Amino acid sequence: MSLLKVEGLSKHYEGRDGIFDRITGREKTVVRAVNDIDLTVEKGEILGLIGESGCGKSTLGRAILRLHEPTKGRVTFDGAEVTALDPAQMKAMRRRMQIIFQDPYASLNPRRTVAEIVGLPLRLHGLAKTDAEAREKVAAICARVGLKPGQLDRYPHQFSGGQRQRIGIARALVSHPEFIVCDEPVSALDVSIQAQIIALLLELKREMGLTYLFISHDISVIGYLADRVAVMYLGEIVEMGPVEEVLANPRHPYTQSLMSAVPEVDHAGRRKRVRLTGDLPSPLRPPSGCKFHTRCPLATDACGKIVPKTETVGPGHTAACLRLAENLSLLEEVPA
Amino acid sequence: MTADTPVASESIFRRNLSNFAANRLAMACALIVVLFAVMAVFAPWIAPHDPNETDLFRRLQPPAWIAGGEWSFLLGCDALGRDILSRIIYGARISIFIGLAVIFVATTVGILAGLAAGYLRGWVDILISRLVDILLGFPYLIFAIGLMAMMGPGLWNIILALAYKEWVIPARVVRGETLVTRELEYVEAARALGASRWHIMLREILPNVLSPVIVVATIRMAHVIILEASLSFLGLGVQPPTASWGSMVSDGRAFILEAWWVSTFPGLAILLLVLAINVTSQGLRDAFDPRFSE
Amino acid sequence: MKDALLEVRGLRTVFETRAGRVCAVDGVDVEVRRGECLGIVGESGSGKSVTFSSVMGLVKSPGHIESGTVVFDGRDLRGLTPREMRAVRGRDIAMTMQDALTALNPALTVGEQIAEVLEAHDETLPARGAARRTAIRNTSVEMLGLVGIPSAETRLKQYPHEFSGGMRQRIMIAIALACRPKLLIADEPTTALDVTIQAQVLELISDIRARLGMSVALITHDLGVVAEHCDRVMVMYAGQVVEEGPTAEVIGAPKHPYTQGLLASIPRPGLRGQPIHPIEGQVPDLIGLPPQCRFYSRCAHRRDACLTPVEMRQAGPQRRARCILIGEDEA
Amino acid sequence: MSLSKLLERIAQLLPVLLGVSVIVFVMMALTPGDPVQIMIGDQSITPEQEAELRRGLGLDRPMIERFFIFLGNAVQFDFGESFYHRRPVGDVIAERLPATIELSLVALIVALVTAIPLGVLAAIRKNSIFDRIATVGSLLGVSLPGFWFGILLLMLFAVHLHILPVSGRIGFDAEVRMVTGFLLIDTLLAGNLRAFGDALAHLILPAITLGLPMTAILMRVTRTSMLEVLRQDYVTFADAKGLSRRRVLFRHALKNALIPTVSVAAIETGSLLGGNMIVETVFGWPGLGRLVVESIFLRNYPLVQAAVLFYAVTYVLLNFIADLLYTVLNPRVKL
Amino acid sequence: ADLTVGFTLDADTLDPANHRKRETETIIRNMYDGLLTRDSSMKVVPEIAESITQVSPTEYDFKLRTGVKFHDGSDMTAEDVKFTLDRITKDGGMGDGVTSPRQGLMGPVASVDIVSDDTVRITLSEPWPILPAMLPNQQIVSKAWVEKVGNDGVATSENGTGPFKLVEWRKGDAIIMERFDDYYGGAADIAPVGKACVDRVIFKVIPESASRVAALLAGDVDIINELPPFSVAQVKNNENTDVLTVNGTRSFFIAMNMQGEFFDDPKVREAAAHAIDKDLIIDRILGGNAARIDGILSPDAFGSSELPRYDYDLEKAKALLAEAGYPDGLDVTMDVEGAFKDTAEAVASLLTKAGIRTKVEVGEGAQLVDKWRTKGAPKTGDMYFTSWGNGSLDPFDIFTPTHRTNDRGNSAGYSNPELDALLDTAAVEMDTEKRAAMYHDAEMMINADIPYLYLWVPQDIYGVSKRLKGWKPSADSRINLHDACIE
Ligand SMILES: Nc1ncnc2c1ncn2[C@@H]1O[C@H](COP(=O)(O)OP(=O)(O)OP(=O)(O)O)[C@@H](O)[C@H]1O
Ligand SMILES: Nc1ncnc2c1ncn2[C@@H]1O[C@H](COP(=O)(O)OP(=O)(O)OP(=O)(O)O)[C@@H](O)[C@H]1O
Ligand SMILES: [Mg+2]
Ligand SMILES: [Mg+2]
Repeated sequence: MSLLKVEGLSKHYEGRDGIFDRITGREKTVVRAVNDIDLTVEKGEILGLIGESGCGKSTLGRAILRLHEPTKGRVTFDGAEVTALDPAQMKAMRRRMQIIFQDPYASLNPRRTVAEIVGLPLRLHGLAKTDAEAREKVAAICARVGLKPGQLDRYPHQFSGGQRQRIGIARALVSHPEFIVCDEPVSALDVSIQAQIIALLLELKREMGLTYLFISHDISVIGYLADRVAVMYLGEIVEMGPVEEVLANPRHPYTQSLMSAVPEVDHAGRRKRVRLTGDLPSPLRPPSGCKFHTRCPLATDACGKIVPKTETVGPGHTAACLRLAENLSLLEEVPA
Repeated sequence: MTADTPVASESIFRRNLSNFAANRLAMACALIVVLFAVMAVFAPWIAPHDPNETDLFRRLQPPAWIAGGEWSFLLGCDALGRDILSRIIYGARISIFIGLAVIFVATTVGILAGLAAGYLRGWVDILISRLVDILLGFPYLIFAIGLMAMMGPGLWNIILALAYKEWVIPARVVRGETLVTRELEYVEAARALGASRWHIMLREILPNVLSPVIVVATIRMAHVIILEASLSFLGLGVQPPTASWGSMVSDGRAFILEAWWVSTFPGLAILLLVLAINVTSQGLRDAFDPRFSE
Repeated sequence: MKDALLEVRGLRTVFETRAGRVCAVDGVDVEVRRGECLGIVGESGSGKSVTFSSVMGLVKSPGHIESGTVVFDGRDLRGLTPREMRAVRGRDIAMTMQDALTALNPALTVGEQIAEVLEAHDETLPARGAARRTAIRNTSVEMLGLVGIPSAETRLKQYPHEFSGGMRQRIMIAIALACRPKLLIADEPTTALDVTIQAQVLELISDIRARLGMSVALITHDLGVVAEHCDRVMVMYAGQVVEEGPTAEVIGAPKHPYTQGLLASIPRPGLRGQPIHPIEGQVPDLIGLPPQCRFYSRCAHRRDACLTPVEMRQAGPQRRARCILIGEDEA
Repeated sequence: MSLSKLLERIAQLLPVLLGVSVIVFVMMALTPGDPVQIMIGDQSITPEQEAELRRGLGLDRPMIERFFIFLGNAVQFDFGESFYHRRPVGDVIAERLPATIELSLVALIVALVTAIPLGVLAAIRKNSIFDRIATVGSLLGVSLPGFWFGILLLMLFAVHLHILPVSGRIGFDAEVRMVTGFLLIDTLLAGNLRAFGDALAHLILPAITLGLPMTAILMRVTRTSMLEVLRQDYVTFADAKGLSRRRVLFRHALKNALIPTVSVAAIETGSLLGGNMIVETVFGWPGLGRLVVESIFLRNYPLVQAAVLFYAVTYVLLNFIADLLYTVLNPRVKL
Repeated sequence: ADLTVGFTLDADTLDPANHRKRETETIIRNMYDGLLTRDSSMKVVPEIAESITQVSPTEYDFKLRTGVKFHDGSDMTAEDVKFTLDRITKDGGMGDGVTSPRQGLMGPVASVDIVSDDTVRITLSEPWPILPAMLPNQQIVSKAWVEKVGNDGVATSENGTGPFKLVEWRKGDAIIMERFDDYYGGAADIAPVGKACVDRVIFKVIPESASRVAALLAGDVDIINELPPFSVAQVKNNENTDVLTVNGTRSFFIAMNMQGEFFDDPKVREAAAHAIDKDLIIDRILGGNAARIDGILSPDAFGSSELPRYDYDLEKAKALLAEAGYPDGLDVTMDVEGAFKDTAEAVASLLTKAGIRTKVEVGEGAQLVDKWRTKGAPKTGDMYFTSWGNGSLDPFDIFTPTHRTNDRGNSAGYSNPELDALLDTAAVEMDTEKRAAMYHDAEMMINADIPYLYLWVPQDIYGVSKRLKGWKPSADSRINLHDACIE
């Protein structure tokens, strides 16, 4: 059985409109940030989630943890239906599911010391009987993420971005969770620091047997550390599968263009670019049919009308595109 | 400025305080405020005379340095022959007490209301925000006068009358800050860890919205002191013979042509204290709001 | 080198802060040649932006340029009066800012923000009246067209918030290019953008560079971007240049341990399953740095000799690096 | 602005006005003191006559009934009859209003006209002598108790120097036909420059007394927000474009910096209108504020209720105007 | 020439029948004349009436002057007089079911009839000797005009028979009047007779007393009312200004709650009476501008007489307190309105010295009235520093309300059936001498009971510019500008 199972999960944000709009029956503005998503995460694996800014990655991560109450759908964790738990059960569940945030500055309360921040989960869940025990546990986990004992009584502003991210990781880990949503934990960091954090996260996973949902917009990062990858576009998953498979043989035109856009050190020469015109459409008024059709170089008239179904295109590899059968590829190397 | 080496466990609060201490003008003014406070507390030991001792033969006696004055009545006497200096010293008690009490009540209520509105949103927010709108739509003085008329005179009633509307200001500030803060990731982190609403509001959000509130509170305290004086001016001040600076100015204004000292000295006292509080609060803001520090 | 358009020597820019004196740029030499694209990479805070703000004369209090020369197209920019400097900015050297979201004035229409550069610098415009207005309009429309914004006529009347992030970045480029500058300083033009948009913008800059024959200084911390778009690259660390040379050479065979570490830190799908080797430690605080190799604390090859000031050394025909290993390597 | 947003605005006004009405009504009703007793004073009266008087004022009905009568009439803009003036309260307020509004507006304009340039100057010459003087000046401005300051001004300029009149709105040499009720405008309309000068002379001291704290506050706000704006990237970018300093400061920086100034000005204008009874008392200014305070003491309920409603409407309107101004200053804000 | 009066309050309305304020009346009476008026010694004399005859105890005939014109040029007739008085005295007399708030001032008037073209008769339902004293307060309006303009018109415009006509009313600011050239001349008993002397008269509203004094010193105004006693010296010392005073009609006194805890004991009340040094306060705080009283009546009032004094005697006061069982003194509060805070505090400090430790509580007028004028309902306070105006200078007006059991102004809660009976008979006694004697007896009674501490009657103090000639203040606080001239 999968550790985490997400079925038909949707999260819609309702716009604030005036009473007169309501009276006159004007349509409500709804942001369909996450739309009818199914996915599973096996114990011990890393599922990478990739997509452009605003496509709903963070929303999906938060909806799974019920940090934002899902509009629709079901989340099952280790057999328990998370979306149906009462507040007390939910609180207990929170110990087992954690999150690491993108912004190392905003995710730590500037008025609390490291010891307080990291010790908070212990206090909330009564995981330490005495203050001394709590402190000991905090010190242990901090040491594990690479913070020195002398730094425990400092405040977040006295740390660099990378160190702050370590504090955030320690906080997520101190209650010994099984599953962690990593919401772009390295995006804000410099390359050299980013590598440190990635290495740390991988080590911790191995040691503690963790499972990650790893959100990133950097295909290189996902390609490096994830076992499976899900590609999101406008609140929907357009392609999902084992990382090697998807990277080697991307089937959805969006995945393909995403990959071709990544500048890579190794490709010192010029590559042929898949040039996507235009920007991500507003989730307020998503396009009809296949949501990618407005930017897709392969789009036909049918794409604007028919919503593509998710199809299996290989072992554990699914994609949703009307032209899958044609086996088209946008990617081709320009001969050097 | 010399480089200050970071202390091992330096909180933001302490860092801000040390920023503040570096601002010499603000420190001087904070000192003045403290001096006024000391004066208020130790009034009985400092004041040269009983502030309520009337002596009709000293009616409107001028300050010492003017012909007819006496050094033992340094700033002269009021219409009932009471020593103005002593009354100013005792008056500090009332002005500072009213200022502190009003601000304390208003800030406490305002913080709770603002936190609830900003964090809980929904009908709580609607209710509080509407109430705030309604109270803001009321002209302050009319509201205070109306309340004073309703509740009758008395120190506590003055405090209530001023606090009834004063809480709106911290409430608005806190609500605004809370709306911003509640979206920050560390609040979300606390929620992800299973923290309750109370924990989040009081332990995570509150400390972070406190510094704007402190700044606003000091500014408003200066304002409240003037407002109390205005109430006295309109005849709704503290009860005689208690000296309040406002009532001293107000009573003395009738004599301004023939005995300027009766209202001028308490007026200067108000000016000085309010000025000192304002400068202090500005220093606090500069120190506590990193956007203004260089 | 005679075809240098911009030549900066020994630039030193400091900030007097409460905590102390921050030497953000310390003895930096920069050379941008005509028509080339120079990439500047380095970690956050390494002084990339400050270096080029100094070139533009835009360092704001509490910072100031302490020493160094800035020669642009044969003129010593540091000797110019503020008024003369203003004539250079926008006309000869243009700059795009790190964050397009905040660099466009939210209160002015895009049209006005383009028009005002033309107003300020374009001497080819008719003197006044309707003709001038039409000319400005036409140029504005042309510029928006150049950066690929359709229906420019109507777009000119809109405000920045009515555009997406990528479009704003492009508008900023259009503004910068309006007077056909000789040098474009592009400060992280794509950091805030998604990969697909980033690709669009970078290609746009490359295209225009080719078309207008201008030089570009491209600031970024993405080595991939540099690899794909720049002729030469300059690596900065803690306020100093640590390595410099043709892109392919530097990336292919980095000389400085920092550059090496940087390249080794990049996670690549190709390295799946293998551990990456991050540079340990972190960038030093710029306040009160001892006169030694700034990478000392993080360097795997550090030795006592590194505790003295280290100069840039020639590391190849076109290459230089700031490391004592350079000479030894060769030897 | 769309019609629906406008309607929404008006809809938002209603709960505020209703709330204000309820509060003022309850407050007045709970306030001890009987209007009839106050009115009779020391004069002799028989119980029958007293009852008749009470009936005449409508005070014989129970409170709840009175409140609904008041509400019912108020929606038709009928606020009842002032106990003392024996005329519709609306008329009485309308007569006093121009004086209050004229004084407030002049104070506001003086405040804006002095505060904004000073604030800008202080910001661009940060830490200069000028900045310091302006800062100290503005702190003094907010720290002076208005009533005391007014009396001092009066003593100095009217009594000792004798260069400005002591009280009132205008002298009696000129006959001015009231058209708008604003003397500055009416005298100009009549082409009577001497009367205009006279009206202006009467305005100076009250306007300064009233406007000083506001000037001080607005100056500080402008300075602060200007400093904030000058730090923004778009100002640096404007500099990078090689624009003239004037253009950078006024077109790019000031337009954005004025946003907080506008909102503070709106709030402060509300308090100008509501708080000027003290200035009106000191300078014998025939405005509404003084009338309202007197009316509270005399338990002249209809006048107090109507005046408070008026203040609330003005406050909401001012905020509305400020919102409109926002949209001009900041296109991101949509109504 | 213009004459400007710096005046404390604006008129509420210009309708002579529709107001209750003395200040309003003061302004109105420069534009409207009444049947009767008072001369500067407060004697009631005919004004529009030519003569007055008391036909019976309840009937008075007024013969009207001829040739009296309203400002609109029409002649004043008996019809107008009847209309005016009906409008005031009849229930719903003002039309639309509205009764004049001045109805109470006209006592038991039953009807007003036109006897002949120039004679009007007022009939009372019971004898009321003070009718002539009350009539100067009612001004004659034109029936035709009132019916034409309606109550709203009467409130904001005027058509009187007085020496001045309205030019402009700047609400809250000033009332400007100009001379009425067809004026009939005013009361024949008050010289000079004829048109007014000045061209224009302006009542300029300056509520703040320091500002009012400043305006006078600055030469902006020629007369100011309510000159504060402490400013007297300054105005006198100024070379261009002077001070005029006139005996007032308002008696100040302190009510002691005779139903309360302390003051139910006559000894305590007597102690209080001995504790107050009235002369000192009159001298020091009121600048000597007040007349000491030992009973409720002003020395100028009808029926006032010499009374035994309770001299200032601290020792005696203390002794009396001790006798009453308070050897260590007692603690009481004294309510007072803000305007009299000063004097109340001075009095309180004297009481305190004698052992009656008095705390002054300043209250708002409206609330104090509620608290102290309870018409017999139980009271809560100890002392009430208050006053009662006696514009008619007739004892009935002040004695009855303040001393009759459970009457409106009986704040002391005093009850003496003997006195009640005496006051009731005095009220309707038509023989002047007998009436005076009755009031003397009444004064002697209360002098023994000491329900109140009678203090003083302050003078009305006016500041005037020396340019002003021919004007004298009047005790009923009317500012009659008919006679005033400006040099
Ligand atoms: N609280 C909210 N209320 C309304 N809309 C929201 C809210 N949070 C997110 N959205 C909208 O939902 C959509 C998805 O947002 P989300 O933050 O999940 O994107 P993302 O993929 O995480 O983007 P990024 O890479 O920038 O973090 C966006 O259009 C966003 O504007
Ligand atoms: N206004 C300032 N006050 C004080 N220090 C400053 C200021 N601006 C820059 N610095 C310092 O100068 C150094 C270099 O900054 P700079 O902005 O050039 O870095 P960067 O390389 O552009 O980094 P990034 O990639 O984050 O843009 C930083 O360490 C910073 O602390
Ligand atoms: Mg996100
Ligand atoms: Mg930068």
